[in-house]
Amino acid sequence: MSQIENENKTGSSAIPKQGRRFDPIQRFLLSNEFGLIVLIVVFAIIFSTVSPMFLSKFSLYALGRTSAVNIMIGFSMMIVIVTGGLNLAVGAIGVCAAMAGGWLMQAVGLHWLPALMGGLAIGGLLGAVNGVLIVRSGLHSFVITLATMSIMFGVMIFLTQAESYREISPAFTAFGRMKLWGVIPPMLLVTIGIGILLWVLFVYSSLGRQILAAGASPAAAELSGIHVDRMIVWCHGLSGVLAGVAGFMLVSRTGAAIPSMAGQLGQDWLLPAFLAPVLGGTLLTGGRVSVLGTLLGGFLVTMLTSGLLLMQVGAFWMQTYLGLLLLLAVLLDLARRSYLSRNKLV
Amino acid sequence: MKREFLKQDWFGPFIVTLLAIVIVGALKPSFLSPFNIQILLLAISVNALVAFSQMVIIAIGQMNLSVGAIGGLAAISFAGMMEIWGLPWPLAAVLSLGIGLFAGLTNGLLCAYTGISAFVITLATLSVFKGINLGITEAQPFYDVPEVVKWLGNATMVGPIPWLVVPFALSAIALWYLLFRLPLGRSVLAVGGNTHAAELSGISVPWIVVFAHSVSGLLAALAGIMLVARLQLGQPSIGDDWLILSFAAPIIGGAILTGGRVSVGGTCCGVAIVAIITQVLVLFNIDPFLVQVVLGGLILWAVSVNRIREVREQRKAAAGAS
Amino acid sequence: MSNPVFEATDVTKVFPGVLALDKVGLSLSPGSIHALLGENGAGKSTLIKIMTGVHRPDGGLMSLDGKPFSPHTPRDAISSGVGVVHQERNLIPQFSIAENIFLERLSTTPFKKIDYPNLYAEAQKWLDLLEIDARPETQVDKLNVARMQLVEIAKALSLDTRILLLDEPTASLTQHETETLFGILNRLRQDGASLVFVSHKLEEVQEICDRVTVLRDGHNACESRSLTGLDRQDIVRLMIGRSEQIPQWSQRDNSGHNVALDVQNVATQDGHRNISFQLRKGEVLGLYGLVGSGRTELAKALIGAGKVTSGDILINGEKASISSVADALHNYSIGYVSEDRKGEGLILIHSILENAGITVWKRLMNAIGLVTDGKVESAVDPVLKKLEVRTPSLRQIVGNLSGGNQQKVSVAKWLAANVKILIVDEPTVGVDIKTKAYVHELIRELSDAGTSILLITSDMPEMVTVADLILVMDEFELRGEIVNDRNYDAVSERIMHHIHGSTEEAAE
Amino acid sequence: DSSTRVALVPGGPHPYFAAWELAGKDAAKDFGLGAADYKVPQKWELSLQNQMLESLVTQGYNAFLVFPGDPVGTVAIADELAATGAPVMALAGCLKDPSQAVFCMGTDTGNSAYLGTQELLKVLPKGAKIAHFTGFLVDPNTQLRIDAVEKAASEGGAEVVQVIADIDAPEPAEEKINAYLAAHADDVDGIITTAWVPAVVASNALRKIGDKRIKMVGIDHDEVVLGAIKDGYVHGTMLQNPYGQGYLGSYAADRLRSGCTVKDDAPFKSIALTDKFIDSGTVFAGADAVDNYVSSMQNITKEIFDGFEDTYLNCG
Ligand SMILES: Nc1ncnc2c1ncn2[C@@H]1O[C@H](COP(=O)(O)OP(=O)(O)OP(=O)(O)O)[C@@H](O)[C@H]1O
Ligand SMILES: Nc1ncnc2c1ncn2[C@@H]1O[C@H](COP(=O)(O)OP(=O)(O)OP(=O)(O)O)[C@@H](O)[C@H]1O
Ligand SMILES: O[C@@H]1[C@@H](O)[C@@H](O)CO[C@H]1O
Ligand SMILES: [Mg+2]
Ligand SMILES: [Mg+2]
Repeated sequence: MSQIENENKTGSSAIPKQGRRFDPIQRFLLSNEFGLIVLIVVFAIIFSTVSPMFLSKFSLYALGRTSAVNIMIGFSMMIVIVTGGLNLAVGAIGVCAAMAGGWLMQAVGLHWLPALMGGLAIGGLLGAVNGVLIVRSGLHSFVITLATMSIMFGVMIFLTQAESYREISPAFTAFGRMKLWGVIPPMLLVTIGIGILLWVLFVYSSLGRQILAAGASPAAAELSGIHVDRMIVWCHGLSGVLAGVAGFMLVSRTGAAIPSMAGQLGQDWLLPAFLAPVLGGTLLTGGRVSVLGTLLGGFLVTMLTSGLLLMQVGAFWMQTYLGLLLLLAVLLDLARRSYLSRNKLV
Repeated sequence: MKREFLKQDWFGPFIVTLLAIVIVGALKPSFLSPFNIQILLLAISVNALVAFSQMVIIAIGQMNLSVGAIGGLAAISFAGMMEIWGLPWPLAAVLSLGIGLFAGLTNGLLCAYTGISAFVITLATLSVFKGINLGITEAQPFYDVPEVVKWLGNATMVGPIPWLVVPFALSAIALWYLLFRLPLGRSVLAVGGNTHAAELSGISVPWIVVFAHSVSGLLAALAGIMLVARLQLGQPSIGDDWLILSFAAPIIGGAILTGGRVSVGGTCCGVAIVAIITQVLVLFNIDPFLVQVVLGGLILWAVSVNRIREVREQRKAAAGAS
Repeated sequence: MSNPVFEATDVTKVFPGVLALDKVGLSLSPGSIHALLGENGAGKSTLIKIMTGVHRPDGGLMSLDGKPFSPHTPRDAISSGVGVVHQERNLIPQFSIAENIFLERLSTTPFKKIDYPNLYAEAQKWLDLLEIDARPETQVDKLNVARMQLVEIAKALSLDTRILLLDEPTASLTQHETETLFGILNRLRQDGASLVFVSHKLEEVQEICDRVTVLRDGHNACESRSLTGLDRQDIVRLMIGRSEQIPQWSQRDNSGHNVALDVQNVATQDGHRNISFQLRKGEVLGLYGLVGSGRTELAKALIGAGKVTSGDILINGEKASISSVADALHNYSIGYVSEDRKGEGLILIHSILENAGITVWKRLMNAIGLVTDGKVESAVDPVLKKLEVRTPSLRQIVGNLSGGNQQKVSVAKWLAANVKILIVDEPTVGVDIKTKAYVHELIRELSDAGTSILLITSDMPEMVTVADLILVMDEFELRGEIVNDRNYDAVSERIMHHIHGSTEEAAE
Repeated sequence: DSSTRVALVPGGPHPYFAAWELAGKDAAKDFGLGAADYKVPQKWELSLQNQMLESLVTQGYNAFLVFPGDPVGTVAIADELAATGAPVMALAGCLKDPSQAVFCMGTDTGNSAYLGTQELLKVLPKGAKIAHFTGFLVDPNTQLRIDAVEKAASEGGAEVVQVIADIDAPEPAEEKINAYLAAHADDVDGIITTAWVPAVVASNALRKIGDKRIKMVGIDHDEVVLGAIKDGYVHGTMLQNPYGQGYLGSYAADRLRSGCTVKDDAPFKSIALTDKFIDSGTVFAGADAVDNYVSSMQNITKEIFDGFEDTYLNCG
């Protein structure tokens, strides 16, 4: 559809002259995030009707754990998409951070906490290196992170000779298998906690606002006194740290730091990485972000996959159904939005 | 006139390609042996179509994540129709191209008339197309590829130039002519350059989006079919690795991800650079554990050589102005 | 009077939270230039967008030649013979001037090869007619604002439509280019075309228009009246409901004040040479020049967005080396209001609050770097109120505001920044007369309070109203300095003398 | 018995595992199982396999035959599966000890590569130069294979002149193998491939060159490889026994569910990854054996099956 008509949708609302007034709650009900919540509820009802096991404790626990990681990967990408760039190296950095942590625990013998910190620092450092290369070279983040994905992953494989680190502190691995009240994986709480921090960053902090401005319009931001380059480096650094967090979640879950945990070159992470923020309403062109949206988007996709697995739809055809379901989901949301805008509700 | 030449988008990547050929050729003379040139051209021919398929979508400022899935589907359809239905290969090829076109058309219609970002749409259709592929093949290849097709995939025309260069060269020329000489192609780039302005000027944006996606689907299918000829079997995993290359080559070739600017020549050079790098890794017997590091390093080298040239051009222009 | 070519009755348009048009009527007769006036946000552009198929009306009827007219897309409008120059620029940045002018008509069929030599030749005709000093094959993103505007106009004119809508076509043009344009418009009128002309410059309206429709708050304050017999004050009253107050500003002598910004012999990468001037505390220093004379580039070089290649910049007597705008703002307290609100001034996808607050976040944040919307709001609200930004809420997306209201936000964010030195570049482009007066007042208040202001404007009356001292720039060099005694004719003549004097010298 | 529901889960879609489907069906029929279903993760991704295994638990499967997406990375999920009381076996590839898997049944990949290389050296002159094409480096089997080939070569007085890895996908394999042969065909006497796709691609490449001077030993039973062996372009292939794995695994799972336990002194083999290894059989098939490779694998399967309960299980 044309951008022209899209204009109508982006308008936020308040005090029309004819006297309709939207309070914050109503605004939320009209938002993208609410749309996702509706979709999640609708699909949850469908899945649990078709397969009651969907709501079993184990199934919910497993869903929570998988989505915790997918959402975290989504956050890691989101923070770079905000700048109008992208980070193909999320997976590579996540694995490097986790492997560094594994090495610190196993080979150096550190306690898990400093090892974790060390690993995250490596993640942040690698991310920042990407940022600096992008800013200095003036090349698009796509090419830079494409190259560094290969380099970082390659160095890691060379140094480790593709061997895993298994001597992970039991305290740390226990975390990945812990259940709170029988259903809640603590990892999900970590993800939500980090989500809240990110939300505060973008909504309440000067830094977050500057990042958004730099992402939406670098020229305008620069002329308004924002160090656009610095923001880009920051975001890539933070993206690296978050990728590291996702990596450590997998370490804690699998009880080992393994080079293949994100696939060849870390590419397995790319899909959840993009899907969660984009479904959540983060603009690929930068400058607009929804932390809650990313969280819900990541959850929705994980849920669709796990629902389909449970429904045992035709073995090899499953991907087809997943794709159709995804289309159905976005079309449903589109219908919701166009209904609202036809009736001038938005 | 000479200055104009230097300013072309493809010029930088072209220099990098030349440099790479000269350096590698000097260090390893076997690099320039006819057989190796043939291998290189084969790789370039197929990969260039993959890159073109994405380039057309980059031109309108969108992304097509489903290029590989479309290519894979066309590939197994091609091989499958010959093996199961016993269709003659030209008919199977045309039908498979039709499948690619249809897949692209579907992408285009969904993007144009729902307003949902192409990223999400093509991600979903990627899953649909790949699922159909796996559903049909159950991950088993089709083996009965007629000898003619196998021959086409490997035979050479003159000297070391393989037949597969023909569809590649024709597509390249057609695309160049379309994008830079025909009003339709200019409209494609206009939509990428500024969708809103294009619409206000009376260009039918939805139709252009549908058109670009259809072309993209067609090119991806062509690449898939060519791969069947080259690999001599219908592998269901054809296309799985295309995504990154499909973006990397046009971007190395000077395309801008936000749309409106692509270069056919540059994209070809981008493909050539990637192919040469791949060969270098083999020719110089790089430790397998270091291959990825060297690969990344070479990509950085290639893009920064180009970038340094650009910066120098800009400086010169600025100096000339004062 | 002949039958109307176009008629609109009871046209209504609702945006989320905004009733933009409320039963608006308009009728156009052949061979006339129709002024469409109103304050910022009155609904002028909305009406034009409805007439050209960009927006669909929520109510009302339109007719063309007596037949119902309801364009669904811009394409429909063009093919029905309605051409338009929109208020916002709409060019394909990567394309040449010629391609932009003939964008959708590059060839008769999509598969017929484009004849570039012919295309360039055709485009050259329009460039000549509008006196655009550029080659048809030049890529438009290399042009400055004024030239882009002229290309837009060329594009609309070249459609050769019977109805031509011009939404603030002269906003970023200087007098000279405006006169050229008026010559062409007059000819079109004689040929029987119907033109709609939107402008906030009432002198222009009085010079060229014969009929007028005024919108106020989305409804007709008057509909298709003849302009004869209406004087400036009548029009102003129709627009804002009261008459215009023209402030008489006393002359100030700042020569005793400290020098806040001392530019000594500066040269820049863009080609400025020997630029020297002093800006004193509390002074408004005007910088006048024709389009393309290099004022914007100088301003950008001063605030660290361009490169100074030699010479010194002293701030409060101390040598400054400014490396970025952030540096200028935070370390030297210098701000810059950009002339290009869409590209550099505003973040269109962000809200008013976000845009206006961008310069104050750092100042307002607490120890751990947090800033609340409340705090930002209380910092920017007074300025936004003063400028009467017309919006349903501060959370409105700036891109949804009317052009003039966008401009207000772009100025407001710097007025809120509390800087000691402020460079304002074309601050009132597209701003209505009432708000223009407020902007001038604010500039005056700021300078009275000790802020030093460098005012770049191509609007001669504005220059004469506001500046204390005027520098004249031409071809990247300063040609002279004029003390503004607020005598419009005398001052403008001296300015023009400096400029033309210099070109004559160069010609010798 | 009919309460046993076995899930056979490969690492992702791959032709190697296709035989598991049939094997599961046959086993379900032969032993009266409730189900022995072949469940394929849609992509070759560790996390997807994990998600699928979790889902299978929810769906009520109670015995798992899993090709570990990663020998270490799959240990945790295998432990979790075992914790539900289900017997878990690693199939076709092993988990790295320690793990809760009752045993691993599959090909000793290192040994297979070693034997394959020896077969190759038999038809090469002394001091031959060989190239090794193998799979993804992130797969630790790859390292084992590289080492085994190296070991066999040096014992046999040959030299491994090049290792090309990360090519278990058609396009990169095609590009790299052909590029290698284009430049170095004259410098090499033999090729050993230790992953499915490289074997296929290298077979085709040798057919293309056509001089039969370069000898090659491949892996697995892809038609292309078998055809090339018949036509003399390839010396032979190292067969594995996926059908047998699926069949025997389903059987063992059922026995374990009906009260049998693994003998403490079961004669497991030790390989690099685990000490509880059952070799599902590796045979070299040359031109003389390709036609009846199915029956030779069936023989091995039958042989293992006949002695299985006595050898490995305590069924009280
Ligand atoms: N796409 C939109 N979404 C929401 N509100 C809009 C949109 N476009 C215009 N408006 C609102 O409609 C009203 C009329 O705007 P319009 O652009 O027609 O004003 P205008 O008369 O052209 O003003 P100006 O002189 O500043 O250009 C304004 O209040 C504006 O904020
Ligand atoms: N003949 C020309 N062709 C192309 N570009 C030109 C030409 N003359 C000047 N320019 C460009 O125009 C710019 C001059 O700046 P600009 O026009 O913004 O100056 P200004 O004095 O601020 O004018 P304005 O009145 O438009 O604000 C420079 O970037 C210069 O490269
Ligand atoms: O040959 C290997 C098998 O051993 C198994 O690992 C699956 O992949 C194939 O390539
Ligand atoms: Mg307007
Ligand atoms: Mg200017």
